[in-house]
Amino acid sequence: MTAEALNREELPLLDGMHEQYSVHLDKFDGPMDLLLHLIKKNELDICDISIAVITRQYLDFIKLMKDLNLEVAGDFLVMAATLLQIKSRQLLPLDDQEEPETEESDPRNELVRRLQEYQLYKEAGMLIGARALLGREVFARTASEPVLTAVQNLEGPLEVSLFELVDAFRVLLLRIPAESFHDVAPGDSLSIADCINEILSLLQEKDTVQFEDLVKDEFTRERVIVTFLAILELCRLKLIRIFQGYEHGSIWFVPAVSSDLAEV
Amino acid sequence: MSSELSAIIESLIFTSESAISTDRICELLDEFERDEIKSALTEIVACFQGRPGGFELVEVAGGWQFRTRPAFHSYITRQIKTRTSKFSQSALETLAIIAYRQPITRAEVEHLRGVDCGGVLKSLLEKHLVRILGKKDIPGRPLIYGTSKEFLDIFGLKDLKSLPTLKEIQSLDEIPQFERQEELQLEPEKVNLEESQLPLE
Amino acid sequence: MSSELSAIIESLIFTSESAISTDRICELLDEFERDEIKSALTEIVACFQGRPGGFELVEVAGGWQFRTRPAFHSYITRQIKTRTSKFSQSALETLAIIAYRQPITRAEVEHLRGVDCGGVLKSLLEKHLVRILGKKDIPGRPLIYGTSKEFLDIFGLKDLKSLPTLKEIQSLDEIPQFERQEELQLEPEKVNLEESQLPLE
Repeated sequence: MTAEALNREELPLLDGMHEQYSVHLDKFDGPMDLLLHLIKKNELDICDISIAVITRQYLDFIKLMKDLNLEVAGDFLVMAATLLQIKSRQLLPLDDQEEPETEESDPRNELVRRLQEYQLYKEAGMLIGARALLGREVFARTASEPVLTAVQNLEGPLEVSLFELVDAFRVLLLRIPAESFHDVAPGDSLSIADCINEILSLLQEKDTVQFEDLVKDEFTRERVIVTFLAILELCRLKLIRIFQGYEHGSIWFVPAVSSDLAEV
Repeated sequence: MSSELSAIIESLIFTSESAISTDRICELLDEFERDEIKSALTEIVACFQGRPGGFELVEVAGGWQFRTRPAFHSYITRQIKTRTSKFSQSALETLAIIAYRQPITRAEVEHLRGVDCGGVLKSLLEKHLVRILGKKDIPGRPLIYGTSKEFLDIFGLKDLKSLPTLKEIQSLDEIPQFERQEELQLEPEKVNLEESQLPLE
Repeated sequence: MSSELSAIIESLIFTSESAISTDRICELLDEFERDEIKSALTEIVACFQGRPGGFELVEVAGGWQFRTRPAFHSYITRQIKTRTSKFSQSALETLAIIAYRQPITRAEVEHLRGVDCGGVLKSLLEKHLVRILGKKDIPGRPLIYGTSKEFLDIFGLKDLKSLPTLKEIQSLDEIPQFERQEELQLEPEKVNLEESQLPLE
């Protein structure tokens, strides 16, 4: 759908500004940025903005975003509400008891202060971004002489950030299945004895069992470790014999007492 | 380069993995006086500034490092890929706010910028430009953020005091603003708007 | 250093990861003649030989490289021996588990990480980041571990309560509202915003 055709009629106010908006739509870095743009475009003084003009154009912009089928972020709506609130306060007749509008009671003040501060940081950001950056315009030596790296030490001061610590924990938790994580208390853990009994009963039904068969229903780290320990224990007790076809291949085991495979 | 001490310091800076601080140089060369070391450093800086070579000695993030001159970056990038991509406006704004207002909470950054900053903050944390300083002693104990050593390092700043002062920025901006003021001409429009197009009516 | 070409070549050698050959330099700087480049290289070598600095330009294994002068070897090794140590991923993980799950036994840490942690634990204990809190009242009476005061110091934390919670880090991951703006909204509704959707009305 071409939004432009639709909007020409509906938004006479935006006529002529249309292309400019279409181009800059995604360039506004939030409601403050948009407000600053509107103030600049209308050649207003940031300290004495006409709320009526700004509010009107701000709302038109949001409407345009809707018309262009762009989702309007909540942040933009919050600002719209703020603008309307200021505007309504300006329009309401003052109570008799209330003092006439002074500098302090001007409802625009808070917004003006925020805008001024935002403008400062926006410009500071541009200044910082214009610097020659390490790794972009400026480079340090990248050579890593093997002699230097060979000598590793563990005595020097440590360099690590708190975020790295938390992130390490977060990544770790992602790696571990949730259920095994909640099983930290040793009392709740799967016991090796239970696992031994399970394996022994399985071996009564089948002559050979593959390691994978034992863990396939419950493939958690804990289960694998406990099963493995159980197998080692069974082997130590000479109750089973372990086979592996090739390096890193599947591990098979058979009852040590099984008659037909006893000689293998 | 006249003194041997300067040469020794040069070799230390040259082989250091990252910028090396004056304190650290003094610690490593404890047979020399701090004053001697400081004047040797000044000597090296002057020496490299005096010859228009490919690199120079600069003080960044509280330490000394040899860095190439920005002028030659187009030649260097023929050889190595640039690692740092351009920062987005939102990343720079957020960084500026954190740099000037630290320690600061996420809510304070968002109030100033008027938008959610979670994603930007996360990516700044991941790039190690911003770090978590701890928690603020107010209800909810929100995390407080500040800039890191890497921030100074990457942006080539000696310390936080080397940031352009906000007042400088303000004064740069004052002139055009003043000019704009005189060109005000919104009266007819204003009346019209208030009468006919108020959303609240 | 007289010519700009020398400075450009210097910056290339300086940022090269290993020795860079004359051929490679000629290839990268194809707007210059080979002869020009060769004489610029001679110029740089002479320049660094002329000043008794900490490093010089040498031709090794068919390429050019800045290297420290052998005379300063003993100073450079002082630095390497005391270089800051970076945390290994396993140390970081183990420390994180202990920090967030203390008091905790070695078996519990190993259960979570899925690998033996004896070596890592020992080195964390040696660095005084982790300490033994006592023995757990279960069969075998295993040692229980927790973080130390040094741990708080290194991470700049006031107390353990100042550790960021996982939820706080994860909340940064949520899609910022503003970024969603670019997504297309598919429903055909074109309601007048001013009339129906402003929170104020």
